[in-house]
Amino acid sequence: MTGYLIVSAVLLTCGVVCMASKRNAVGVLMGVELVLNAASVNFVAAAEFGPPAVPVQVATADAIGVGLDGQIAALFVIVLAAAEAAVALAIVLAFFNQHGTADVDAASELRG
Amino acid sequence: MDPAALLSLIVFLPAAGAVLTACAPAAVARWIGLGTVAATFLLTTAALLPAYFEATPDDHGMRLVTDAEWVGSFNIRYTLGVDGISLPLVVLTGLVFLLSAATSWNVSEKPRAYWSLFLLLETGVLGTFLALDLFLFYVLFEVMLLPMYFLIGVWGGPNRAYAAIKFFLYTLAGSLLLLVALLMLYAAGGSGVGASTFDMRLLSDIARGAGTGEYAGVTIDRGTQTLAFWLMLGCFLIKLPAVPFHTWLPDAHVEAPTPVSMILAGVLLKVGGYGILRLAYPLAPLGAAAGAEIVCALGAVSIIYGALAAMAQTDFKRLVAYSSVSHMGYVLLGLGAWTLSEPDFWKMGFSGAIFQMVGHGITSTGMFFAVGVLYDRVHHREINRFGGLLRRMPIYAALGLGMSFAALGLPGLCGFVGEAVTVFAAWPASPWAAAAAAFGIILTAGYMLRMVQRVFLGAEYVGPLRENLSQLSGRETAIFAVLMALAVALGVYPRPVFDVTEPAVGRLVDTLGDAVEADRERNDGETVIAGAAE
Amino acid sequence: MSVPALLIAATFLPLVGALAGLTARWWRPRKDDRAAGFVASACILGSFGLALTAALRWDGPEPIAGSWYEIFSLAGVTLELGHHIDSLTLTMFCLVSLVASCVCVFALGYLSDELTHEHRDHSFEEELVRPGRFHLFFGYLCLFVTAMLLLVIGGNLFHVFVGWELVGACSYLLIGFYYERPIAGAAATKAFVVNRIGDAGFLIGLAALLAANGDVRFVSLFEAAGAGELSRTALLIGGFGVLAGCVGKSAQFPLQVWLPDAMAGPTPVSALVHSATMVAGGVYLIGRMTPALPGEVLLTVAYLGCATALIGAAPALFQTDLKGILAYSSISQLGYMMLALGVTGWGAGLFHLVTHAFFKSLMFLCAGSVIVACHHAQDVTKLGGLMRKMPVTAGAMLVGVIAISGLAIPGVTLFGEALSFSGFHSKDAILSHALAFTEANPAHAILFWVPLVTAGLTALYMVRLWGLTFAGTPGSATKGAHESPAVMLAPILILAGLAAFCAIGGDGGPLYGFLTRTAPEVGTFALFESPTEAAVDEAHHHAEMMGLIAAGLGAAAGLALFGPWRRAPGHARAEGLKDAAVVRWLRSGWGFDAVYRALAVRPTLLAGEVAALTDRSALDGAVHGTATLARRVARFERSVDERLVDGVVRGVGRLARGFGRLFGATQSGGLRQYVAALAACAVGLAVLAVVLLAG
Amino acid sequence: MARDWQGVLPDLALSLPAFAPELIVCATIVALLLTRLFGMARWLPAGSVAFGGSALATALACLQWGGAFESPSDGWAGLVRNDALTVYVRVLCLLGWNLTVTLTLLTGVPRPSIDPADDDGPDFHVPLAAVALGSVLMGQANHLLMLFLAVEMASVPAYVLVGFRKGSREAGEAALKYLVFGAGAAGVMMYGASLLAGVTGTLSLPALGERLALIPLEGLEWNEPGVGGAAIAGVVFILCGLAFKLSLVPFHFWTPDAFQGALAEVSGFLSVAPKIGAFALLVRFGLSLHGPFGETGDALLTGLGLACAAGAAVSMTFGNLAAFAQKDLGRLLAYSTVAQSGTMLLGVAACFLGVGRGDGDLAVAGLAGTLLYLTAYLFLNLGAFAAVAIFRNRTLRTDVASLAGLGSKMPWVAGAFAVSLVGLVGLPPTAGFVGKLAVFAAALSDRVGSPLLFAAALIAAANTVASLFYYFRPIRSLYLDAAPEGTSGAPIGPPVTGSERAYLVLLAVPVLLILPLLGRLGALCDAIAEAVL
Repeated sequence: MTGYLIVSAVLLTCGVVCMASKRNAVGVLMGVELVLNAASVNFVAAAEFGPPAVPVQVATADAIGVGLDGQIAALFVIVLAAAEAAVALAIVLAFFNQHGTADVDAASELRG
Repeated sequence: MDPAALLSLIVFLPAAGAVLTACAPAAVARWIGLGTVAATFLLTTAALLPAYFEATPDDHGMRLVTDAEWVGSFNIRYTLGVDGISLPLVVLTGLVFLLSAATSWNVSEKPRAYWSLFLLLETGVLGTFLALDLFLFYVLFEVMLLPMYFLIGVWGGPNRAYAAIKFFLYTLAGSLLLLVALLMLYAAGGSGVGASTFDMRLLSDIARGAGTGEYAGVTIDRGTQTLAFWLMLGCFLIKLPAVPFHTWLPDAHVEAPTPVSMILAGVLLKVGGYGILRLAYPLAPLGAAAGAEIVCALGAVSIIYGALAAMAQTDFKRLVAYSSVSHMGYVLLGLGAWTLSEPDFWKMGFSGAIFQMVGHGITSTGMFFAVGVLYDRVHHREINRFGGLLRRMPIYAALGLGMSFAALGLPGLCGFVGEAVTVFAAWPASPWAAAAAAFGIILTAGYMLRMVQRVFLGAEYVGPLRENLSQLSGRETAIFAVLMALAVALGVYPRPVFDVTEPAVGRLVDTLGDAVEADRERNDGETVIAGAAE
Repeated sequence: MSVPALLIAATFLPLVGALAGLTARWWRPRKDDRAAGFVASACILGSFGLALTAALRWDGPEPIAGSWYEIFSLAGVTLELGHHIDSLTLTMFCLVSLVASCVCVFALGYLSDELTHEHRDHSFEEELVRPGRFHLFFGYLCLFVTAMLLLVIGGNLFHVFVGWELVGACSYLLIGFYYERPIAGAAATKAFVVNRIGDAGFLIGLAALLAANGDVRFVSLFEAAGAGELSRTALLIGGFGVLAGCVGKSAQFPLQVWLPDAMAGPTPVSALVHSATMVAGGVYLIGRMTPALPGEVLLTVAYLGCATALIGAAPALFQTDLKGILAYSSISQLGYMMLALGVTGWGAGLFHLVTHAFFKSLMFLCAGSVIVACHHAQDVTKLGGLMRKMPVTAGAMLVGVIAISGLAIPGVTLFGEALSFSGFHSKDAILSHALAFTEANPAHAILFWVPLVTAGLTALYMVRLWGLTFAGTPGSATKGAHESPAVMLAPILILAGLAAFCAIGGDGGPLYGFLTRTAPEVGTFALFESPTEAAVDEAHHHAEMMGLIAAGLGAAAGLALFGPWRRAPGHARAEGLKDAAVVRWLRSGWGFDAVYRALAVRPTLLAGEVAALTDRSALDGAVHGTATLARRVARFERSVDERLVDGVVRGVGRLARGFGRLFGATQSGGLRQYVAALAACAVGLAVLAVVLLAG
Repeated sequence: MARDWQGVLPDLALSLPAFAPELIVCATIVALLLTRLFGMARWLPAGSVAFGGSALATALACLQWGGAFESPSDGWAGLVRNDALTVYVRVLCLLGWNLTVTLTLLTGVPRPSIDPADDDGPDFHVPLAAVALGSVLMGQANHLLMLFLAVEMASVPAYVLVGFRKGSREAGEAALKYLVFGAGAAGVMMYGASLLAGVTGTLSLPALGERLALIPLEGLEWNEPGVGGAAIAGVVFILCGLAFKLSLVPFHFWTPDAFQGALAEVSGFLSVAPKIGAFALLVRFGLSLHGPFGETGDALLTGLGLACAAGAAVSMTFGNLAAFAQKDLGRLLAYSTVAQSGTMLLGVAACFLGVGRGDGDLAVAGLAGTLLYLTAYLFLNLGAFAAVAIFRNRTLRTDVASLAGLGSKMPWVAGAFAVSLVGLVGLPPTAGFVGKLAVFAAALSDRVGSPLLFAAALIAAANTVASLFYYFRPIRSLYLDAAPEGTSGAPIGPPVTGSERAYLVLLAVPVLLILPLLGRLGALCDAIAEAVL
């Protein structure tokens, strides 16, 4: 379990750094995907392994692990990531059409 | 009429008038406005006074109490009532609004909006004086703000936006202090009991540990009372206004149109004094006992500071505004006169403060009216550019002179009684404050007479638009004469006001004294126990 | 009618006249109509009649006290209006109403130039034409009489204070009667404000006594003070407070500065208000309060009176204004009265009050007569030689001069009495009390010598006044002068008679006898020893002689300098003393005005400016500063969105840049900072939460 | 998820009726899409469909009123919770949707094109409906997955809505910013959910507290976070996601940009419906951390309450201060929503603290206060943005200065706007005051017990004063400032129609007349709060 958590943490870090450092909007969105994937890894891991280090006194067996819920959650994450990506690409396209660039730094016209 | 419904009618008749005015054609707005105000005035005098004297007071000295369930979940009730503290102010409100409405007769810009706001303001003021439920009080207290903002902001002078928002900001800051204090007391008053209450009467009982029924034994601790007292005091000091929270007042007055100034000085400032008497003291007697001396001192400071600042003004209206600061200082002085050993002097202080509020209501209304009359004619207020008005407008100047004398506290006119009584009452409590206040009369005479000399006396009017200096119209004379007559009547025979206030003030002082006494005993008891423990 | 009823009626009867005068513009719109004056005169005369009746009916030394109505009352504190009637009250009533009657009748003639729509005021460079204000004057006058009587009848200090302020206001109106003249307005304001300084003290004293005693009725105050129930502090504060009020009202040092300026009012006003009645109010009140005054206060009264007597007399020597001389003389004489009260000469002080009222109002009316005759010229250097043109006035004035100087012909007796006028008797009484006092308390010897010197000075300046005005060759302003009409002369003659003979018998005479019927007993004081009656009697002889010598010397000097045999016109005779700096200094009343302007008026105005400035800059400044600060912060905050996140998450940014360099891309920009901030905040908060919850 | 399959049918039978309004929303979405497909748009405009759907959904939601109080139940196998709070949120969100649709019909957004087949209507109304659906779902999510789904459901269409103004640079930029920030937030939240799931072994909110109670918080070392640390990090990450939806500082950056770039109608809706849902979700999530056992839950919830109080204070202050300098109405109102969220959060803080410290009264008061405030806020913000939209249609500008002198030219709109702004300040007798009072009353009720909450309430009071500055700037422009030279007298744009007026009045009436109805409303909120707790 710990291993998976570490992997997911690394993924998360990569995603965040990617979001923060990429100039291109598409790149930023890829960072988001990474973060979501980190979550997916966690979910799947949680489905497989019980909660670590919890002194389990809970009565029912299925309560120990996330079980199927985790895997379904991972699926949903993927689906939603796809949906989001679709919308995101549309918006980026629109932005590109108007600004002639997909550079997120160009998005600095709205100021108070 | 059912006496219980009378108060509701008084409070909401102007609001109804406001709605009606807003819907009516602009041409008849002023008729509806004046009619409503006049009807309200009649209600506050012809109907309220007899009903008041016929009614029997309840346990808390309140009469004509209307009580109805309103918001169950917060235990908010719709409670109105009147006692000797509020009655003079209610009558004053009716009168000042009537005179002010008469002064507003020629408002031509957006008359519908003007009159609606005007009437709404009256509802707010009357409601504030009559509400017995803290929530209701607060709501109506704030209802006064918006109309005032617009009345200053839309119909005001050149710098009106600044003045209006300044007025609003100060007062709102104050009212939020009040809100915080009220909610604290609300919570504290319900601690350990099922229901907190917003009822002033119950809360004041609880505050001095004399709650009955389900509130028996509930008290509000000293820390909460102290904090709440200072918060409430802050609110009312701003409203009053006392130095150093007064700077909104001159600006607001200078920019406000004449009728609004009359209302502001004549009535709205009184809400501050009333609030101290009705909320700050009874709801937090322990905090108040500790802070009374400061109230007294602030009063003295206001008197001197206001007078000094007035002396430096060259704008007639600003001068009168600062004189309001100074005169309201006497109210504070009286309110701060907590002489525990001499309850009679204590009562005298409160009574004097109420009287001073009434007296100032008349004189300041008159003074602002006087300024307005001039401003209407020559469109400036520069003291040094008047002169000779006693010659050009003898009736006006004579009345103005009389009003100035009333304002500077000449015996036989209403300003004197309040000043003298508050100074006398403050002496045993705080001789220094009383002495300072006594010296205030020198400064008052100084700036008033300086103004009189430059405006009314002298050989010739030296400002612009000399040809506009026409005699007072009948309407103006009537307004001014009514004020002057009242100033004389109350100055010569102030007993009616004192007679009305006395039972309420007496009751208030007794309960405050009990609260302080009980607290002292409790502390003594604790000390004894602590001593025994050692 | 009972005595109180009579006096109350007498008090309020002039109010009818006041109303008549103030409203005459409606019921008598014609300007050349004396109706208001007649009504006023009738009312005041009626008042006098009532007062006289009351005085005759009053039987006995016991004062009659009563309450009218309460202003404020609770069990432990009472403020009320009420009366306290004793011989002093009755004397004052008769005095005030009598002098007022005379003045009122005199004014019917004096103010006849106001009976027109086009009154011309010559005191302006360009002649000012205005409607006359005949009615108004009588309205004010009656109002004043009411206020004065209200003051005198007062049965408690609060009531007296009410009257006190009201007479002040009436005085304001009367001084400012010629309000077009800047000087009149300024003088009126000055008088009121200076008086208010004293009144502030009065108010404090009142507060102290009220707090100590629960009410301020004279009867109960005296009882309590006598029984030692009042604390010393209260008595001292009360006493000094009341004294402060009296100092203001009676133009005592150091508040005497307003009285000379008050001469800007019409002359009848000066005669009534500023010499005979109102300014005597302070003396009256000290007299009234004597039983409750501690020794410290009395001694202060004596010294203040002593100082005032001299301070008033010296400028009078050099004044060139007819009324100015009289005004300073009034100050000086009021000082005498105070002195007498201070040295426990209760009867003497009030005796002098009465006699002074008569002869000083007489002199003012004579001066008024001269002024009318000389077309409102009142500079003595421009007068002179009027003796022949106005013999009656001159004669009457002479009576006044002799009376005030305290001259008498010793040895010659008339009806078993030294040949003397009223002033001699009263001044004699004062001096003998002062002498007895200084003999009993040698440390206070100055209290006798100063008034003695002043007596000489009085004679000197009075003779000078008379000499410059009536003797010598006619001055420049006396052209066309003629004797005044009967309506003005009649009151002058009546007052002359009173000034001459009212004090007949001295301190054995009827007036003194009546006045002292309810005299308070002389108390015993720790601070000084009160002279016994026997000592006073003993001192009488010495004092009489010394007083006469002083007055005689003064008069002789005056006659020598300004006597009728000096033929030069007034200005030439006055010239010798014109330009010396010390003369200018004295003439300006010891320069008090300048000193006060520098030490009190300027600083107060400055304090006012400071207060206004504080408002504008400090208080408003604080508010504005807060607003500005908020706006600054807001602008700063706004830039947080776009730029400052850069700074806030600089660490993360640097990290990102590090990674970015790793990936071959270094940038910085808005949107990514948002995201970086998001991540940073999320992580930071998580860490914080862990630390707080688990740590 | 080893579930008993036999339970599915009864579960379905139970869930479906309760879910009816959501189904209607879904049906509306489908219908909207279909109109485009079959060219029905010629006789059935998308707006009408949306209106009909929203009205029907709202009506259905209202009909569910009573049942949820009596028998709260789980739906969809525990994914959603159907209780009083659910119904309340559902009604409010759907009402907000309905009102927004009405407004778009009145203001002509999206602009009807000449060719009905080319109408933008569906493009606009579908995401709008989807946001509404997401908001409603947020109010009932009872499961971490549902939580994530609901938030995404409310977010993703919102990106589209913000960018709806085709060809507008502003809108494009706003959408991009919103998108990037939102996606980041969603990622963080999802990660947090996954952490929590991993640590506790459950995704179901009700079970969360029970499991968390097993984790001892004491003895956790910060450098060895371990399980407890992961749990807390998970909670915090989820809260960050919610804070993003609530636009609380420091997760508010998107708000001003998005609201300035978007149409006022959209901004209004986005500031209301998702926020109501998110608050409900926050409460539900927060309460789920509190198991019936152990001190972990107490400590967590107390900490959460304090964090909320601090966050509230920060949000209010930053939002208000930032709003001072704004010139654009949309941006100004955006910062105002940041500040308003802060104030509302105060009630939630009181609620959490109350639960954490076992003070039931405080908890109920706090939650009820927030609910009351949200109700008021719905009308206030919708009213304000509606007025902005109507002004925009006339002046073609959205800056504060463009309002100068309109007070007398467009009295109804100006009046409604002023009422909304006054309400947002929180002045009586408007609804804003009632909400503020309820929240303050809860926060101030215990000075000694929770000084931080008390202090936050004091800060809130001070902020109310400060907010006067910017809320009254538009009012000042409307009424106090003269119309700019040259334009006076000339009417601006088409006159305000009666239906527009009616709409504004409809929004203003509840704001103004809340006081007489306060008793009922207060009791209702109390009842809901009690039911939830």
